[in-house]
Amino acid sequence: MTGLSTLPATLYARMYFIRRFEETLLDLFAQGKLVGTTHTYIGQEANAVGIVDHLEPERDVVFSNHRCHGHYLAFTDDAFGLLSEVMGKATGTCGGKGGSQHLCRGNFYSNGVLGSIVPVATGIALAEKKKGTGAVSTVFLGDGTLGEGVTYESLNMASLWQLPVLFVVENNHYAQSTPIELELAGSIAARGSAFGVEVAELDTTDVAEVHETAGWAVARIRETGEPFFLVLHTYRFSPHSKGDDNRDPGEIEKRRERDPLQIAGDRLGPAEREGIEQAAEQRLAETVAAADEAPAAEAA
Amino acid sequence: MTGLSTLPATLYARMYFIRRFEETLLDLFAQGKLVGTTHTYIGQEANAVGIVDHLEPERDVVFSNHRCHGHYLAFTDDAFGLLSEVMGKATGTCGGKGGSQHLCRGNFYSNGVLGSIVPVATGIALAEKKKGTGAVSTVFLGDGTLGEGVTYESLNMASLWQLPVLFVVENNHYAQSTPIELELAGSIAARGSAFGVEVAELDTTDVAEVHETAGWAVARIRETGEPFFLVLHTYRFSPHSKGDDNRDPGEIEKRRERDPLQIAGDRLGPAEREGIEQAAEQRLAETVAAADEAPAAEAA
Amino acid sequence: MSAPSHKRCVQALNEGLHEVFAERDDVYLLGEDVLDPYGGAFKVTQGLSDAFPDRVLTTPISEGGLFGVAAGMSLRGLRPILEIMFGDFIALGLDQVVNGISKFREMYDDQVTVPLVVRTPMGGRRGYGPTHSQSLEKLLLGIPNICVVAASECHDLGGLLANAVDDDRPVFFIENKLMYGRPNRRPEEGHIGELAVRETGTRYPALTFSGTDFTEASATIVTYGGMVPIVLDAVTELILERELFCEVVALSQLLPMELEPVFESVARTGALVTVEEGTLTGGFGAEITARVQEEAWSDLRRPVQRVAARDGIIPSARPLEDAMLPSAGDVVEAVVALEAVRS
Amino acid sequence: MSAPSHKRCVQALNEGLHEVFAERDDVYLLGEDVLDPYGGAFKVTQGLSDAFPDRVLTTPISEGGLFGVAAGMSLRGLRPILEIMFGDFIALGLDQVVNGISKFREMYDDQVTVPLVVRTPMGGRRGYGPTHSQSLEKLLLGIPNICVVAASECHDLGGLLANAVDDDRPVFFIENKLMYGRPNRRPEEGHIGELAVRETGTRYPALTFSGTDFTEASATIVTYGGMVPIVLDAVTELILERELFCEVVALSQLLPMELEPVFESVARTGALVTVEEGTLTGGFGAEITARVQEEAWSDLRRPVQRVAARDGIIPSARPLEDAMLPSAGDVVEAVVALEAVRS
Ligand SMILES: Cc1ncc(C[n+]2csc(CCOP(=O)(O)OP(=O)(O)O)c2C)c(N)n1
Ligand SMILES: Cc1ncc(C[n+]2csc(CCOP(=O)(O)OP(=O)(O)O)c2C)c(N)n1
Ligand SMILES: [Mg+2]
Ligand SMILES: [Mg+2]
Repeated sequence: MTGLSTLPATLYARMYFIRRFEETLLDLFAQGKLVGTTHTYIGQEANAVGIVDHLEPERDVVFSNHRCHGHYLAFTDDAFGLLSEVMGKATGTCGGKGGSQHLCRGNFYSNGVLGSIVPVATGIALAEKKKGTGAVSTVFLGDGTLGEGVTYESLNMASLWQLPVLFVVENNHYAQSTPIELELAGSIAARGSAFGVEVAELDTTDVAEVHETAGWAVARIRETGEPFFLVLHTYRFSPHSKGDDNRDPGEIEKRRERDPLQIAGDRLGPAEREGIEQAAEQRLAETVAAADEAPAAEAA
Repeated sequence: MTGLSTLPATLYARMYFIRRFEETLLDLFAQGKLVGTTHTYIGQEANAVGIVDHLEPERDVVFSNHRCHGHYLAFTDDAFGLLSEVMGKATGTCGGKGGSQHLCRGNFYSNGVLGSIVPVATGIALAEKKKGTGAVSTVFLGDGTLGEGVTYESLNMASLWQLPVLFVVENNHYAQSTPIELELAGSIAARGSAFGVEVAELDTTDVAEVHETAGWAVARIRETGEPFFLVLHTYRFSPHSKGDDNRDPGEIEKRRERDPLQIAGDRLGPAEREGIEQAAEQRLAETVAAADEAPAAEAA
Repeated sequence: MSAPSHKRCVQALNEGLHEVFAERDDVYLLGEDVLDPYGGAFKVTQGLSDAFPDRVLTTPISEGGLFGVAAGMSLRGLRPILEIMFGDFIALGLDQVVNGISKFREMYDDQVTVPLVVRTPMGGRRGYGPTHSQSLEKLLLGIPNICVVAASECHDLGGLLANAVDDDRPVFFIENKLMYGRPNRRPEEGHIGELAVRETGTRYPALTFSGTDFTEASATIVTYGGMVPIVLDAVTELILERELFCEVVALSQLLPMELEPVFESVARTGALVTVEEGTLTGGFGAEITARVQEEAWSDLRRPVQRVAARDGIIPSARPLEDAMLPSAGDVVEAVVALEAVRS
Repeated sequence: MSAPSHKRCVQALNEGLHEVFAERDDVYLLGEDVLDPYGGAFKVTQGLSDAFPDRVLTTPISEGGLFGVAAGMSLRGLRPILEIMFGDFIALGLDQVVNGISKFREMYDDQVTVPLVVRTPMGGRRGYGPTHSQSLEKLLLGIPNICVVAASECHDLGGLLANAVDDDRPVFFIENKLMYGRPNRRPEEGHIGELAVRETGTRYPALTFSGTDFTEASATIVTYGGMVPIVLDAVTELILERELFCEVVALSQLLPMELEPVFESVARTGALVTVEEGTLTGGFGAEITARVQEEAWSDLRRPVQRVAARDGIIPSARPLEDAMLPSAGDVVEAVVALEAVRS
């Protein structure tokens, strides 16, 4: 994935790989090769990729949620660790203990209880500030997770103590089966500013736009040391988990017209695009083969 | 307390009684006649009295917090029940089981864990709405309690489900020993409106002003069935609990110039005022005597 | 072991909900994603919001607040049922349970009651990983003034749920994820399969299973919920492969503890094994053991043995999860070990 | 029973904090109202923020969030101490404990550690009422992979707190409201008052008290924290008025349970009483009983007896509160009852 000459190409390559990784996971589930649960990132790739490009994996920290694969791949590029984790292999990121929702590698963490990660990410920012590392602590939350009160406790503390937290709200308009109108009152952006946190809001699936705004937000955090609330209106094309989807198919179709891959891909020349896609397919095939062969996690 | 001809007189009488009741409690503590803890309402009387005058004790519901005596007296006028509860008497509101922070009588409830009462008051509003009683559910919270996330979960639900909740924030600028600057970021009023809840904000110790705005808020709730967020900036003259006060005495003195009793009392003629005060003193003395004589709570 | 004609447990619970909604109009249900057509993450509420649109509320993701909302509704005379999507998330509501729901009646000097039901699925064996597989009902057993019910696939699931709604106390109604898809096997003519079954006439009955028609047996096994079929498998294996007979007491009321059927069985067997899916320390088995050794000291010929999950996380990978959770094999082993030390 | 020269427990804890802050610069303290001059609701942090202004944070009233913040700090290499003003409020943070703090190390396959200390006062007898008087450490005993420490006035309080900070595990450090004001009586030449005392050399030691220099005694009493002086009073009364001698084991590490001193004492006495201030069901005594009856079955001549609070709320009025909580008289009664049934 390195070696690509331009930013659009790099971003497209990352997004494309995430998309295909997630589709592959859903296939493997359908084939009965995976058990447990998974929440794919299909349709939201521009967010992870656009934001994470501004983070330094050796210094910055990411805390993600149940829908963490896209964030994980963007931040660590560790497809084999993730796939073998989800497959319950000993070579998984967490030796098969965590599974799809509970990942940890380097400065990346995720957990599956909604909301609970937000104060942890805030505490991480406090620690990094006290240690003087200059790190930014990024936490990803969905629209539904704005229902959890601990989110506001965290906004208050981050604002009060001027902590370098990037709160990213990915509003994909649904929490599991529930449309946002039935779970959220008022305004998302206003919820950030009510706590004195700087807010930016974007309604786009264009990774270039996300990249620009996120770059500005991260730069601002590094400069001021203060938190930032980045609201991204987005959409997922895949079901919530594996097969549970009661949304109007027409609505999904309409959203697919703004597929972030399409938008980013159209910016590239056909040869470059094809090269990227072929490289991704090959890497993915190798990753699946390697994970398939890896030893299953075994009790000590 | 009934039989007073004018609203200013009635409001003053209620406020004066609360003030003297609370001062008496502090005295009794100092004399060692009470154990446990207590949080007095001295300085904030205009809030309870101005608001509760618009509520109907037979229909509406109040859920209060640790600093609940003023709300209780304004809503129930049951001084004997409260005093004997705090004194651990069998005749107390809750037979001595609850004590100062855990009261229940008719449609009045209180509990001592900060924040936890807010969703309960929201559920009460939901029940009353479903039952079609037209009741308003009022909940009192302090500035410090805005730190508890469940407050925002409640605002969201009340707004989403259009529930008749009156959220009253009494910002007395301190949470125990902590000044508001160290516990609260951003804007209190904005925290209500971020959840789509109508807000009014007052910085006054004049019961007439509180009464007017509260009247408007309660009328609006009755009319629309929707929640309201009433922010009252205020001050307590007494320590947080019994003797713990690290505030600058100069600050307290300065605030005492805007003593709500003074403002409301000055509106009355001297004879009327004196009559009210004497009646209150007599009632209080009788209440103390009766509570003193009441049997102690005893284990079954 | 079960006739194919039995309805599945999820259907029994669902029918129970429909019946109780039809009977009482003060019953409400709240929870995340409970509306039709979705009908809840585990489909227990299917059809309910279509049938009773005003009394089924889908909610924001606010478990802490929802416990409070349910408390408020019940203080004002309604009978809310709160569905918590995964039992692991009751931890988010424990302040409301410990400091509100369980206290209101007694601390307000019996001026109020708090009739509410919290329904939630517990248990692992589906590879859901550490935060979606726990059996946290053990945390509730230390809270006074609440009722904890955990029925098994051999109980009248719909009836028990209706009883919980009629109860004036706060009731935690613990379901089990694997149970949902299994047949709701009820005793027929006093038997389930080969085993004779006695059922107490209590609100939340205990079932006692015997392979010897309640004559002599080597040990009593007390368990509940999702462990019941696993224990019954173990009992069958013990009969067939070791010629050891055990009685099984499947409680459905875990709190307040009413252990008469256990005492009666131990009087016959002289030995007890407790079995639970939750982690060992501070669990169901500990409290039962403390009570039984005190009340039935002279009946016990051996110390009570506990079978439970290892004290740790429940891993996601299936081999790791299996090694962590108690199995039929573990139950067999415990009974055999008890026999081995029998004097 | 105590020399007036002993420092008070609150001072011992406070000095422990000052020492540990002076020794390690990765230690932080967070909590409500912890800044000077207030120094915390129970004054344990007095002087700390003046001495270490950058490492003491007063916080908003956000217990749930604070548990998470402490977790995040410790994941990143700091050693936070979180003060929760009243132990009753740990219920607000249990999701963070159950689903985060206690799981991170194991579920992340040992890639991280979560060294943090939660300090909080538990206990009643001050008339604070139902939501400010509980002993909720029992709820923690069912959570794997955490450590629960509850020292008594006879332990080296400052030293234990320093050990907790040095511990790589999450530690709940339970204090007791009445203990704060009492002298921190340490053994001198192997004695506290008339009683001989042995102390284990473990990180969180157990103390065993004996009135017969560890020769014969009628029973062992195992307890911890704020119940220790009450049990010692009971023991004195039993000696003086009944001529009954008991050994007392005062644990300080409640979880993971390490019961060697209990087994050793029971080997001498043949009988055990557990004593705790929390409510009976699902508590400390249940787990101890389950373990002791299993491990020390042949030593036990009588069933283990449990003394605890009645299963209910802790009322505010003092006579009601006294009737609810276990007293020295209850301990005496339990020991006497044990004697009465002794064969
Ligand atoms: C505390 C908690 N409650 C409920 C769930 C179950 N759950 C998992 S994902 C989800 C919906 C989340 O919606 P949102 O935050 O919008 O994220 P999205 O799935 O849309 O990315 C729910 C209810 C959970 N994991 N944690
Ligand atoms: C959950 C919880 N945390 C802490 C406390 C202890 N406490 C009681 S009152 C108080 C301060 C409350 O401040 P505020 O909400 O502003 O109300 P005020 O006392 O100023 O009326 C604190 C910290 C509590 N009762 N509940
Ligand atoms: Mg969403
Ligand atoms: Mg205040």
